Amino acid sequence: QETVVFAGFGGSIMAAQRKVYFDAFEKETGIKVIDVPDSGLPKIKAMVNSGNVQWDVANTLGMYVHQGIKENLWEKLDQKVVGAAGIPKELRNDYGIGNAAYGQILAYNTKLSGGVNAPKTWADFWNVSGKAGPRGLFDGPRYILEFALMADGVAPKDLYPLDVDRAFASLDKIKSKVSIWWKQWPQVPILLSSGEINMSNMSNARIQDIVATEKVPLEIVWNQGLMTVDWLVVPRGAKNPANAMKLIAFMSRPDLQAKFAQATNIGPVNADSISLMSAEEQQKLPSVHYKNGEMGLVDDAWWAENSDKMIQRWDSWKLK
Amino acid sequence: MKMTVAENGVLASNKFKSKRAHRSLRPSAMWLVMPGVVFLAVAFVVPLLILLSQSFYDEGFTFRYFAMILASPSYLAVVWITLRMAVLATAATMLLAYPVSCYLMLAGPAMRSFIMALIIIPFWTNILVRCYAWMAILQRRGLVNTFLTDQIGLIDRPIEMVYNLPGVLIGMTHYLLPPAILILYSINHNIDLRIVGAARSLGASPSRAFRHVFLPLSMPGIRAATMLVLILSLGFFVIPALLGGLKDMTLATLINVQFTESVDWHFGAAISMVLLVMTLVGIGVYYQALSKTKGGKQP
Amino acid sequence: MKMTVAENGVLASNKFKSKRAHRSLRPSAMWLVMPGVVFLAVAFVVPLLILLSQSFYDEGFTFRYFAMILASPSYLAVVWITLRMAVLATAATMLLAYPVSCYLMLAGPAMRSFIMALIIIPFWTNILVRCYAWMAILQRRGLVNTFLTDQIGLIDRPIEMVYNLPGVLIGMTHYLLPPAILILYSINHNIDLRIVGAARSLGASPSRAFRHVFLPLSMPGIRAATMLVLILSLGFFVIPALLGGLKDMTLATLINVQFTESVDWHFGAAISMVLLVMTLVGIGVYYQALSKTKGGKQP
Amino acid sequence: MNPAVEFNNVSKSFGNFVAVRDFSLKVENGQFVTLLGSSGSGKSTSLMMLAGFMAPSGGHISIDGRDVTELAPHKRNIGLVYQNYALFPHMTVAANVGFPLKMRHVAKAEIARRVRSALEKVHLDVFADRFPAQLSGGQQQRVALARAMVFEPAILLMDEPLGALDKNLREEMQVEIKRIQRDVGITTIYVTHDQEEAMSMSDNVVVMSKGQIEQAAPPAQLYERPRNAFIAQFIGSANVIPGFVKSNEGAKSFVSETGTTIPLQMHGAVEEGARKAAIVRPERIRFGTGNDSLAVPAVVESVLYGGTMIRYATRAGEQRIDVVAVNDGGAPRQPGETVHLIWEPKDFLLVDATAN
Amino acid sequence: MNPAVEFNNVSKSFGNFVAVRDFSLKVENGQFVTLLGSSGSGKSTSLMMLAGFMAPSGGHISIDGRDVTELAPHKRNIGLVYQNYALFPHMTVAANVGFPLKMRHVAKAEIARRVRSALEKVHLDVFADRFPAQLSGGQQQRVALARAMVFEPAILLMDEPLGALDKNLREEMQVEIKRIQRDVGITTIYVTHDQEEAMSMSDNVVVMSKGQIEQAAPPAQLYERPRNAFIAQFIGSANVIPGFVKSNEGAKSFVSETGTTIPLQMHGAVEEGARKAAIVRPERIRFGTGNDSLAVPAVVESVLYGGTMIRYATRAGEQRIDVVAVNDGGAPRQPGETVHLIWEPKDFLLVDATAN
Ligand SMILES: Nc1ncnc2c1ncn2[C@@H]1O[C@H](COP(=O)(O)OP(=O)(O)OP(=O)(O)O)[C@@H](O)[C@H]1O
Ligand SMILES: Nc1ncnc2c1ncn2[C@@H]1O[C@H](COP(=O)(O)OP(=O)(O)OP(=O)(O)O)[C@@H](O)[C@H]1O
Ligand SMILES: [Mg+2]
Ligand SMILES: [Mg+2]
Repeated sequence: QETVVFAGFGGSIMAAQRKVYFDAFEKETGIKVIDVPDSGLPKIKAMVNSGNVQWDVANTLGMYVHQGIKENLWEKLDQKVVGAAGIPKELRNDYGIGNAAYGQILAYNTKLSGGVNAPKTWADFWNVSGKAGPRGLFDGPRYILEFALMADGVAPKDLYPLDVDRAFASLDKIKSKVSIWWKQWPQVPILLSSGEINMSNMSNARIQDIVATEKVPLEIVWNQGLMTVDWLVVPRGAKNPANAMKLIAFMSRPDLQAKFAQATNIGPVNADSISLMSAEEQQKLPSVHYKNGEMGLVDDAWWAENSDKMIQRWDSWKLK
Repeated sequence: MKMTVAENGVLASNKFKSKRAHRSLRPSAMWLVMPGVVFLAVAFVVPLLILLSQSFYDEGFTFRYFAMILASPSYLAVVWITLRMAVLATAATMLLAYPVSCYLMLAGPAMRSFIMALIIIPFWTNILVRCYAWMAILQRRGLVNTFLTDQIGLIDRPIEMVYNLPGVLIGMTHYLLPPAILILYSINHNIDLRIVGAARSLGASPSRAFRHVFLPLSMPGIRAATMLVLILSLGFFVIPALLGGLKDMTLATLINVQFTESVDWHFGAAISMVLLVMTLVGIGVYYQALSKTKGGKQP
Repeated sequence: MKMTVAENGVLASNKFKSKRAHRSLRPSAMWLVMPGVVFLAVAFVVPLLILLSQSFYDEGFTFRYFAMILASPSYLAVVWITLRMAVLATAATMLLAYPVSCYLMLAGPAMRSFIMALIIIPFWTNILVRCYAWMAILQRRGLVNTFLTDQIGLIDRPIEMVYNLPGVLIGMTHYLLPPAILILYSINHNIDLRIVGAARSLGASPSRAFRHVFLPLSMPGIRAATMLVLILSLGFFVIPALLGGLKDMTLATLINVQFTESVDWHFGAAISMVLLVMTLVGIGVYYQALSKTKGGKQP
Repeated sequence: MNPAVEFNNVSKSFGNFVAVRDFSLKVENGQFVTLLGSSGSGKSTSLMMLAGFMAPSGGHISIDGRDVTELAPHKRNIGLVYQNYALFPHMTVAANVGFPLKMRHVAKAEIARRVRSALEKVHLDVFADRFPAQLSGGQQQRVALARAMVFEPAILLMDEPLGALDKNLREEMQVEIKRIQRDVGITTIYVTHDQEEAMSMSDNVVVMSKGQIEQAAPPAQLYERPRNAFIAQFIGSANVIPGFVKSNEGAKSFVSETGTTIPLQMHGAVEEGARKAAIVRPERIRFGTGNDSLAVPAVVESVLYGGTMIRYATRAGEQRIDVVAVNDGGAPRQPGETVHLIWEPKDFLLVDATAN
Repeated sequence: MNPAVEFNNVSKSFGNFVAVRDFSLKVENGQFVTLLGSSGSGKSTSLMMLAGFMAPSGGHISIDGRDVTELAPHKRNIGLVYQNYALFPHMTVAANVGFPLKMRHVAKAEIARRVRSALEKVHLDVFADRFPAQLSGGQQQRVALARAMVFEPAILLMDEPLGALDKNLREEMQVEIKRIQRDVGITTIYVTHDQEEAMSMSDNVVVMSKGQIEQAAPPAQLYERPRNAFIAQFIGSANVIPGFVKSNEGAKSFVSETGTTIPLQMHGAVEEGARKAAIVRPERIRFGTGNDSLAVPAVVESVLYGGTMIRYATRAGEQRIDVVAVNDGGAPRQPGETVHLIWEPKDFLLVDATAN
């Protein structure tokens, strides 16, 4: 039987992908989708170098797409098969195509920081004496540098190339006041809802998910958020490239991306999807808030170029 | 009748011995061990109970999560894969570690330090780093295959040694060898070699002296090491993920994904419970088997 | 003169003993240990060399990566943090594990099995799962603080027990206790309690019999366990990452980030090298200290 | 005054197996008591219970009138030489011997002095810095001995402390042990399988068999008036002739099971017909001539040359009779030779035929 | 025929310490040779080298004329009773004893039979299913004995195999060992510290001291013609009187260091002035009367009661002289009593004063 191997991030996201995309794909094409969790650039790199590539389609950070191009890790997409006219130019290239949009946003607990105390901007987050309550931030440079710059008054559209010195200077102001520098994303919704912290950066879907299932009083500030996009690529030397193209094309369909967004609150990349959803649903998606101009878009190319340096600088800054 | 008395004597006196040791040290030791025991109670039992209770408590008592696991054949398959992988890795590790630990006993002090260093150094090396090294060595165009095809021409087509079960086993065994050797050596080098010598002088060839005397005397070390290795090998997730093929998914990987992507406490706890029960059963079977072979050997 | 002879006799005969054991078993054991030794050479040395060579080979010989580490004071700080954390965790683990292992020796078989189970069960539990459990217990509004403030009213403000060094140490100790106890117990329970009894009858109180006889006799176990624990604790990255604060960064975390984020083999290998050299130095110092106290104690 | 040590109906079982049964014994202050008995008769077990390393299954043990059945070993002030030495393998000889002194907070210089003197007494001063594993069996035993005596305990228990030593060293150590024991007045309980040692050192000898006391008495009494044939054979050697007493016209005589009739002289009240055993010590038998009226004719079966003594096995009818003669340097009797055995009537003892 | 065992200038050092020096010894097929010597004299070390567990530092060892210095232990077909038993702690008594048979591929039923019979001989048949740790010291020793003898090896080495046994059991075991040894013709090297045992069992006795052989000879010769004062004192007991030979008008006499002059009779060539030691065995001394011309007057200092014998320590001038008399049941001499010591001239030996 024909197969195609899809490497994703596992967990609930992949469960949703299975429901929305893979089952339908199997039904429609008869090609079986084997989904494996734990997609990571190092393993892809090792596989490509070894010539024994296990995966046909990989779900990966936008930043890695650029890095992979430099290291010649990807197959060229067969644009004829992939098509997907609704996907904007800036979110596709010869080797990969954007698939899902996440909102990197500020989230807070309304019970603890509601009403007048509710933060509206990163400046509010930085203003510890004004908007009191323990804060959490991700322990790493990605997104945090951007937030720091916005807190310091930089507009979302003017972020790139990042003024790194200014960002760290801004971070210095809050360094000792953040009570938890967290490392694991799933930690945070729990920390927020249990009141360990009042506010933190987070991704929208996780917050919306826990609000829906646990009915906790958490709120998202879309303003000054960042949109990031996960891409789909085909590792070079994949065993089923043709099927891979078919799957990518399938996963880029506006109707399915809309369905996926409804299930997960992870935004569609295909612009045609938005209109397929209700206004209420649209309000939950980063794609919409990005379009409204509330949010900025993460510059994956910049990060691909500077990630290593930023990590090192972050490490040094931490220990200072 | 005589036999019965003697037999009872044996059984009873085994019991007696532990009671004896007990009593003669008890008053002395009590104050020494109290902090440890209190710590145990607080630090081990409480988190454990909290954690495991999550598997059947979610706003009320529920078997939902277990039902989820049992209902999905894929989870059961994962249980089976995990168990098989752990047992194979443990067996491979013990088979390799045991001779090395024996060799350590016989080697001179300089040689011993050298080997110890060789064994332990990789152990300090980060597991990720090691996995990538293994990939470089084992992959289709890796060192081993290149050597076998190009240099010796022993084989035509490269052997698949990674991204499959053998790959995982190589990685796991490599990881597990140092602790196994360390434990085996620590315990084995207490064995009184004069007793092995006695066996030799009574006509046992080296291999029979080994089999009938040294091996049984080293059972405590084997048991401790097997136990530790088995436990460790049930918990791997990095190695199967990196060196394994598509099907080499373990419970630990599952838990890992569950917790890094979405904190589903309850489901994660339920999987933990399954892993735990599985391990308990495994250890039970192991001891059962062990006591049987032992019982069978005694005249 | 007499003394000199006796002393030389001692030194020489220590040497002699190992040589003796050597010779009487060597012909027997050689064939048994060969596979292990060959395996060692191939499986340990080769990957190690490949890996470590990456640290100074990148399309030509280079010290670039080491220079990078040494140039940045922050990496040197990480070395120090890692070392301190490992030593503290090892000390805490050994201090808790030792009494428990003694207690296991004295306990009856049923009690022993029960405690063993208690100790080992958390060990099977995934490390992520355990970290989350610890967070739930230790955090500001966690179980312990709630208990202390609301239930007993012992303290006004919650104690900071997590997202800092104590948190990391609690998590690491919890992780390290089972293997430490297992090794200590396996080795200690070979100690001939009659010798401890002899000390008692010669007038030693329980604590002095312990200090002067049991403790020295259990040194091999302590040494093996400390070694293993130290090695394990140098390699942690999940626990410091989840339970530590901003500054609790370890070399392993660094390597981990390096490998997952930027796939920089060479730099990762160089950091591995540093970790390795550090551990070697640490172990050297430990043995130095050990041999000194020993030498000092003997009359 | 209370006895220094008292066993009161003490017994010890290992499961169904009874190692010591109804053991009752009083040892006065300063006394030297030896437990003598065949292998496995419960000697070590009794000592271990007194030292506090085994709990009796029944009965009570007291020291100086104080019940110590539940007392911790280190509170009993007992010096103990284990049958298996139980030296500290990680300490030098000097540290081993100094250990009990250190535990008693004796000053360092004093410890060094006393250790040196103790090691000199057991001829091990040059080995002070060795470890036990580097000593021969007998040397290890001497270290154990020095360690138990160096602190002059109130009670000294020794389980075959000289078992691995040669005769000369052994005698020297016996003298040393006795000297310290007397000088310091240490109450001593001693286990040995060497009956000569027991006889020459002890105030009292306790003969044990199968976990029970057969007879407890001063050495001479044990030898001269054994309670039964077992004791007679165990202490020294004895020709034991089972049989019964017959009265013939007022004159009593002893009829052995093999049919030999031996006239009895000067013997007090012996019931007629009582099953008894007659005892004659081999060394109380001399070679007489056929003219002696009481002489028993016998044939030499074998001759065992033993240095100081010569041991003859002879046969009188069905009855085997051993004779020990001093090796006076003359030509010994030859196997096959017919001899005439004579003894004094007082040396012909009638005792119980069966043990406890 | 080649000797069954030959030591050729064998020596063994532990560092600077020489435990065995220039040890040369031939043991003929079927012979029973005993190593006798004080504690630490190198007996166990010599056995261990023969068994193959220690490599000699120098010299060669051969078995049946074949150099075995480098041969593996299990190829030597040697039965060995270790001084410390070395039983297998994880096997029952029966399995321990059956082990050498199993190693020789004896059939199961045959093993069971032979084990049972071996255990009966050492009186341990009821303990067949126990583990070594559950036995008394003497019982363990007997298991070791049974284990070494059950397979009837070509050579049997025993390191104090009866050291922990009481006299009766010991004698029984001696007989048993001798019987098997004779019947099967096993070449036996035996270590004991019991000189009587050595004397009664051995064809040859090798007396060792400080790692060297002092004298190797048959028992009687060793006793009657010791080479030096050390041997005389070691084998049996001896009054040793150091002094020198003086010639006075043709009549030679011995002058002790304490000044006592003892006329010499019937003694062959003794150089005048030679430093010698005079030897008289205590048991060769009788109590005479003042009328005896050769009687030496002495005062009884102490009396040691020893069952079969009574040992007197007397003093003649400065010289201490011990006397052993058979305990004939009469009243012993009392301390302070003056006695007259007489001996046969032939019992007054002149030997070397110093050992090797
Ligand atoms: N490992 C060793 N290191 C140093 N010296 C040793 C060692 N083993 C034995 N010796 C010494 O060698 C000498 C001979 O020892 P050996 O055991 O042969 O004596 P032995 O004659 O058997 O004495 P014993 O009758 O006491 O058993 C002793 O002085 C002993 O201290
Ligand atoms: N742990 C045990 N389990 C069962 N029986 C035991 C145990 N220890 C000792 N015995 C038995 O108890 C009896 C008495 O043993 P004990 O050691 O007191 O003998 P002993 O008189 O010292 O003998 P020996 O002279 O041989 O040392 C022996 O028959 C022995 O087998
Ligand atoms: Mg005993
Ligand atoms: Mg010896």
